[in-house]
Amino acid sequence: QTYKFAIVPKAMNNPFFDVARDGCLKRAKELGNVECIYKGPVEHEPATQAQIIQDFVTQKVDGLAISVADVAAMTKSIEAATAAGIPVITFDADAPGSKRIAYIGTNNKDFGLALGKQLAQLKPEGGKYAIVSGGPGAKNLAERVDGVRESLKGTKWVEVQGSPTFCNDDPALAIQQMADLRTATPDLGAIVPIGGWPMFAPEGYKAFVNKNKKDIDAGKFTLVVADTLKMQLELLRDGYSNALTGQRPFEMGEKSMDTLLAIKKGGKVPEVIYTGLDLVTKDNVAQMLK
Amino acid sequence: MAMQLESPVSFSNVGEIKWWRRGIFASQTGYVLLALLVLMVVMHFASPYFFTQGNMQNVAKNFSFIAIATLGVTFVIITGGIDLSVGSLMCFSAMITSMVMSGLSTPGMPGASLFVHLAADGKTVVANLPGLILVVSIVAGLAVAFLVGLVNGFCIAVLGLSPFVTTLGMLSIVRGLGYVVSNGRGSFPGGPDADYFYALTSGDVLGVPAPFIYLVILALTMAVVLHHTSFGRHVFALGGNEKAAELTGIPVVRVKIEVYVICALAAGLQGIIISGWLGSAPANMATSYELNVIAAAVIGGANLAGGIGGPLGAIVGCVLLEVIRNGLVLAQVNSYWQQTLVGVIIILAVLVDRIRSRMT
Amino acid sequence: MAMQLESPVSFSNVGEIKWWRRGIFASQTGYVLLALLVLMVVMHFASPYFFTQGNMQNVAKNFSFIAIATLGVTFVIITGGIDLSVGSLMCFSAMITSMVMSGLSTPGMPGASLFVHLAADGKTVVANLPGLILVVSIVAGLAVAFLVGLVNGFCIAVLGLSPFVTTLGMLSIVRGLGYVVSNGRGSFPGGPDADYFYALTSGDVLGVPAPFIYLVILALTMAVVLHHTSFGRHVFALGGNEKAAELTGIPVVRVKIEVYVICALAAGLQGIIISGWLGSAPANMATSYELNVIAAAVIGGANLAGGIGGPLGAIVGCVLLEVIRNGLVLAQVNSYWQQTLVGVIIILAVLVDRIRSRMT
Amino acid sequence: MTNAEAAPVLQLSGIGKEFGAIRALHDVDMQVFPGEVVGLMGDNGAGKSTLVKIIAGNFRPSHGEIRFAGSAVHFNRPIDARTVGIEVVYQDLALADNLTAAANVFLGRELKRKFGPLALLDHKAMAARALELFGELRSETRPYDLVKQMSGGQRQAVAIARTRLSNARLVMMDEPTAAISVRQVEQVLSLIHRLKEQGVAVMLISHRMPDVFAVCDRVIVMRRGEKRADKAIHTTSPEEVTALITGAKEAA
Amino acid sequence: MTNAEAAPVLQLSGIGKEFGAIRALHDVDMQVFPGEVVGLMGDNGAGKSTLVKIIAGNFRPSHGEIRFAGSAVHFNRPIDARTVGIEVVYQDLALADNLTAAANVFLGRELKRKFGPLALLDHKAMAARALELFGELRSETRPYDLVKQMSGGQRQAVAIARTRLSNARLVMMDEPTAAISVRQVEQVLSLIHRLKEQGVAVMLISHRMPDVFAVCDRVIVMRRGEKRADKAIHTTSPEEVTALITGAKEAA
Ligand SMILES: Nc1ncnc2c1ncn2[C@@H]1O[C@H](COP(=O)(O)OP(=O)(O)OP(=O)(O)O)[C@@H](O)[C@H]1O
Ligand SMILES: Nc1ncnc2c1ncn2[C@@H]1O[C@H](COP(=O)(O)OP(=O)(O)OP(=O)(O)O)[C@@H](O)[C@H]1O
Ligand SMILES: [Mg+2]
Ligand SMILES: [Mg+2]
Repeated sequence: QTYKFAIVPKAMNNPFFDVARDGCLKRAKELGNVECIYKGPVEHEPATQAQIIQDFVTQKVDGLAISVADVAAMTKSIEAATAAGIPVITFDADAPGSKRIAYIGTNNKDFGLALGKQLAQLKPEGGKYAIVSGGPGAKNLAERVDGVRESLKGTKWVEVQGSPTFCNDDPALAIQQMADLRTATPDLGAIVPIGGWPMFAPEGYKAFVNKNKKDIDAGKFTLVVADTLKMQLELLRDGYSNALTGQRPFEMGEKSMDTLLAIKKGGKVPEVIYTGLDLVTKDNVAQMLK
Repeated sequence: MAMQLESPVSFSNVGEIKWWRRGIFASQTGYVLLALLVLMVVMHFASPYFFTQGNMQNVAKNFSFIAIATLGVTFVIITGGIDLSVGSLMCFSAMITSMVMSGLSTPGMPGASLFVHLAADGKTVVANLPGLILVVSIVAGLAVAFLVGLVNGFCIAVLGLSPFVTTLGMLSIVRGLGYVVSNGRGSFPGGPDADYFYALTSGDVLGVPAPFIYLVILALTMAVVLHHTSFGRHVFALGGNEKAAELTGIPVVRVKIEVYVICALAAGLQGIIISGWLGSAPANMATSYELNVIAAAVIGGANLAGGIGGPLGAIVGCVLLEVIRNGLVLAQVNSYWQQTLVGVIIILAVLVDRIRSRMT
Repeated sequence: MAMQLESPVSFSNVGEIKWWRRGIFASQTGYVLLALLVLMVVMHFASPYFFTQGNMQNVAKNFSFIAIATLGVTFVIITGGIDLSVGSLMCFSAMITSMVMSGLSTPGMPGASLFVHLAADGKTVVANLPGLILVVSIVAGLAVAFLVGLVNGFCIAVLGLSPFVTTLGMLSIVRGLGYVVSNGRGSFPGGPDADYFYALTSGDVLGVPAPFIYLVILALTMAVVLHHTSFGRHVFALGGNEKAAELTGIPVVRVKIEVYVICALAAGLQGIIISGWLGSAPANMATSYELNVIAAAVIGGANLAGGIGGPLGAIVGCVLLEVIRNGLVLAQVNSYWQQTLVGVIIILAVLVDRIRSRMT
Repeated sequence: MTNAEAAPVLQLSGIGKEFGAIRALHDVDMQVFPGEVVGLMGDNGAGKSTLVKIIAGNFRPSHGEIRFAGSAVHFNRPIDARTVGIEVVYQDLALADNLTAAANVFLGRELKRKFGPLALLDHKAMAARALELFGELRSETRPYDLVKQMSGGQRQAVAIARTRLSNARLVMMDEPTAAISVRQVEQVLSLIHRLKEQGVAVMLISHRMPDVFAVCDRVIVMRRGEKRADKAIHTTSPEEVTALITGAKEAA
Repeated sequence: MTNAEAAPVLQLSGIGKEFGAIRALHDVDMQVFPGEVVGLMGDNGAGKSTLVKIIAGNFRPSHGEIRFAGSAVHFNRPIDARTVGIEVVYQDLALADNLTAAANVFLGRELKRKFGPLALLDHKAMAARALELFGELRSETRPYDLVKQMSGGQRQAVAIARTRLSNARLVMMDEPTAAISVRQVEQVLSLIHRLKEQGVAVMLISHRMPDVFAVCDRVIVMRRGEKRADKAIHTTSPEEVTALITGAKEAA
């Protein structure tokens, strides 16, 4: 018997989910009897996602893995899908109170804490820092912001006014905002983008870093960035950032297929599967790039 | 009178217009409707699930979700204006409604004591008068929509600003306010009346989704207003020739303000209904819906230059967009190609109308 | 001639128009420029860093990033049209350019042998003729833009579809194609010519960012074309009265196709420049930039009803939007309030012009 | 009929209007009495339409005062002028092209039928009345046709028909006969006669000398924004008026 | 001058045009010879403008054939008609309101100066020539003013001035004198005379009987889309034409 599993990202225009999709496709091929359908809203917008879930229910797919765009909205959709006999798991972003069977992904609070900890370890002497976030509506990003703030609370780091800025997942805007933040506070000690956006535009990012190279080399300006896509690792290797903390989207894609298949086969699955975090600095970047 | 009636005023060179060349059969709306029917047949062959009852219910519900706002925007488009703030406003009104609903249902919040009390167990919240909170919160949501519409209308009609710039500014303002009031988090309907709220927004009557019923009622009302009241006539006149409307003594300023208010109220109501269905009013809800809403109106035959449009066209446009979206998912078209196909089908649908006007 | 010249044709009741009531001083562009200057002074007091050299360079670069596309869209707006596909097209052209660049630089890819060979070490890729790959890939990027513009123009001018629907469809089509060709991943410029590419797009000449220089050249060219060639005159005539333009023998179809092609080429070029600066052409690049671009043109004084607009206005509009964005970050305004303020300032800026026309 | 004993219905004093550097009107004084037909003539660009638009509340005058029925008035919008009883046929006709002829005639004054609390348009009554009005003008204009598709003269008939709806005290017609055919011209002139008999003041702007001399009691000639002559019709001649219009004769 | 010996420059046979249920033209035959001035008269909505628009390539006829200078022609767009030498003054003037008077006169036929490979507009020359043309018409119209701000007669002068730019073989004027003042009317009539002397065929549509009788060699009367009469001017009278227009006399 073959199974059709749908994997629904929050937004298709985010490269993060491309990696998850690749993981899912690869695993589906390996398993042989599984088809992976990748489809979600183009932009991050909850109502559209809910409608897509509805269509998958109509189509009677065999299982759904959802990156939840809005908890309350998805809770209802998940309920509807479950009622139609379709098992649902979540990945990347969870809907804790819902009828989803399992969650595969990162603990976003921990993610934020890890970012903060990296910064505190790199520069215990502290200073002013700013956060760049993606969109004000995203719950997982809000958790990361909270995590960063929490882990830096006891340290000498203080957040500047006007932080976080929101780049709407637009790489160009993220870099422009970083430049503006630096201009607004010339003694800014660190910027923590809690997503990989600025580095998705490597040349623009390099141009920004090069302008501040002196301060970075002198240890006066630190960049700790979230996510560990390949281009980001290369930038870290070349000295364009101090540290990266990454999730494992590829693994999320793979595990989604495994978990759904296990559920279909009647197996028992753990409710929460954390895919873990990669903490990358100069020391281990070469190894990660392999 | 001096002159003798040599030849009576008559219309000997004017025939009867054939019924198939009149009204809807001679309009873009009619031909897009035709394209829609063709598309539905195609979708039926592309996916066996398309014409199932469940899917038809979904389609009916989904298009009703943008159709009410489209009715509102159609008013604005007929006057020759545009309203880009509908998407943001849908979110903001929904947010205010759920915030008020939760707020009034939380003992201890200001004013809440008027509406709720704690049950004997000291935990369950009980409404003093069931349904009152619901009414108050919906009124609150519509009230902010009303205000936004008033500001839009004031800037455009009284200050004479361009509708595009004004409503684009408002798009930004309202979305920003949504973040401010909810602190970026969005909000959830809650409290003892939430169940009524869900029943009213995502329930159905004999299998017909509630939003669809509202839509039908509003569309019929709109048809009457547009074609059988002087307000409607003035709306058309404004779109046809604003100068002339002013000269013939139509209260141009008032009519303009009214259409923007109507549009805002429709968007607000739409947002409230969506949030009931979603069970939440997230801060990024309805992002960039304004383009869909305007596109639906225009595809259905409303003319951005003003003077043409109507409720049937608005609905046909919305159904078309929804059938394309739903159909492509059901047909399991590769998601990356889907977006391309959406564009192609939109263009083809309006092309049908052009072919008609070429032929005559 | 039979009649005697009783009184010569003269204009005794017409005085000289004062210089401050003529040209730019009597236009929306002029007054928005004034608002811009006021805003800049306000920003100066809000943040001491606003008027630093570094920040001014940033502002100059950032606004040049949308200004070239705005120049293109201004052409379309002057004819009374609209082009919503610019954002998607920016992305798609950039993507094609980088894909071609990387493709031709990868030994083994079809055609690559014509352009590159491997150095003695068997690893380093060396261009046969430095710069050739760059030229070919930029031409490829502009060629797709050209095609898209042609299709837009064809649908609008020849088939007579509404510009809004056509370009909205095209927005979707082109964005979808971007996902298809890159499999959702976007693409990166690469190969031996990438450095030239970066130099041309994110370099500067004596501290002036390269995109700014291109912008100035293009804006001056546009000014000449609009006001001193018959093509420009026809563009204005089309926007003023399309019927009359047709009747007086202006090749309306050709002019319309041309403006959509110009607009598409400008958007394509803009996208290529942005991708050079970013070092990447992500699949979500320039999402919803179309609204910013059109807003910039309209804020600068172009009229969506057609017949009015120009390069100076386009640039002023872009600068205004960028100064608002940059200034609010510098002033460390709470991010939730920022979006609200952006909207408010946009509306206030165009309001200045209305106050002028009220006063006279 | 040009009676000094009655109070003038309209009285302008020192009216001036500048458009930027163009002085469209300068220091115009005039009076119009009830039941009087005044012809306003002048070269193209003399300022006739501008004067009409000022009286109709379309522009505000830069200088001067307007008195209507004895009291000073300040019209901010055309509706203000309409309310006190001024009806205008504009030179550019002011029609909404996307509406039918009947709808245009009744624009802003729709006939309605009550359905309980609702007042809905009475399409039939409006069409019937419009057809009647077009018939009075001998114009073959169909009430249900869109104005967009009409010939120049049919459009003008629609604009003229409008003035017949209310009991105006002053009717101003800006070249009402420019586009219409011979037999309608006669109807318009006889319409003016009827208005006059009802005691309505009429201001007729026309370039057609015979029309003016056929119906007017008095003729006013404008030139480059100034009033050059104001004469009872029987004290002047077409030749003199022509000379005044072209500037061959400076003033009279 | 109405010479059967010369070949007609324009020959229509069986021209018909329907707009939906409206039969605007039905089976119209006519000929116009070089150097001949033909008056086209008829009630409002008789189909005169529609006929002009068909000849000018603006509409395609539903039936019938057009021959120009001997050969059958099918104009798809107005530019086609202009290319073979047909100039038209449209009833609605066809002006771009956002351009200046000079720009409107030269629309589609701009004067240019070469700067190496570039051909830039010669604003000065166009303004000078436009002023000259307006002067010829005795119209006080300023070349650099926007058409939007002009009076009705000034607009008409702009539209008429256009026809003077090329060496046309047929000039059709659809009510060219409707909005203009006495002295310009004389100029337009004398312009028609000059065109006639140069051997240009002229078709004049007008509701002004005296004008038609002053310049036309022949008059054609239309009624409800049909041609009712086609007579040399000296064989008819204003009274007869009026009767034909109003339908009092069925045909002649
Ligand atoms: N809105 C305006 N802006 C600037 N100038 C204007 C405006 N309206 C009219 N004018 C100018 O004012 C002058 C008088 O114009 P007006 O329309 O009153 O003339 P008129 O006497 O009605 O002429 P006609 O007989 O041709 O209709 C003209 O020179 C015209 O160009
Ligand atoms: N585009 C159109 N669509 C439908 N009907 C039209 C259209 N144009 C003209 N008509 C109709 O055709 C008929 C003839 O109109 P036309 O403009 O030719 O008349 P005309 O003889 O020029 O009249 P006038 O003297 O008033 O200018 C009229 O009944 C008019 O309503
Ligand atoms: Mg006038
Ligand atoms: Mg006509």
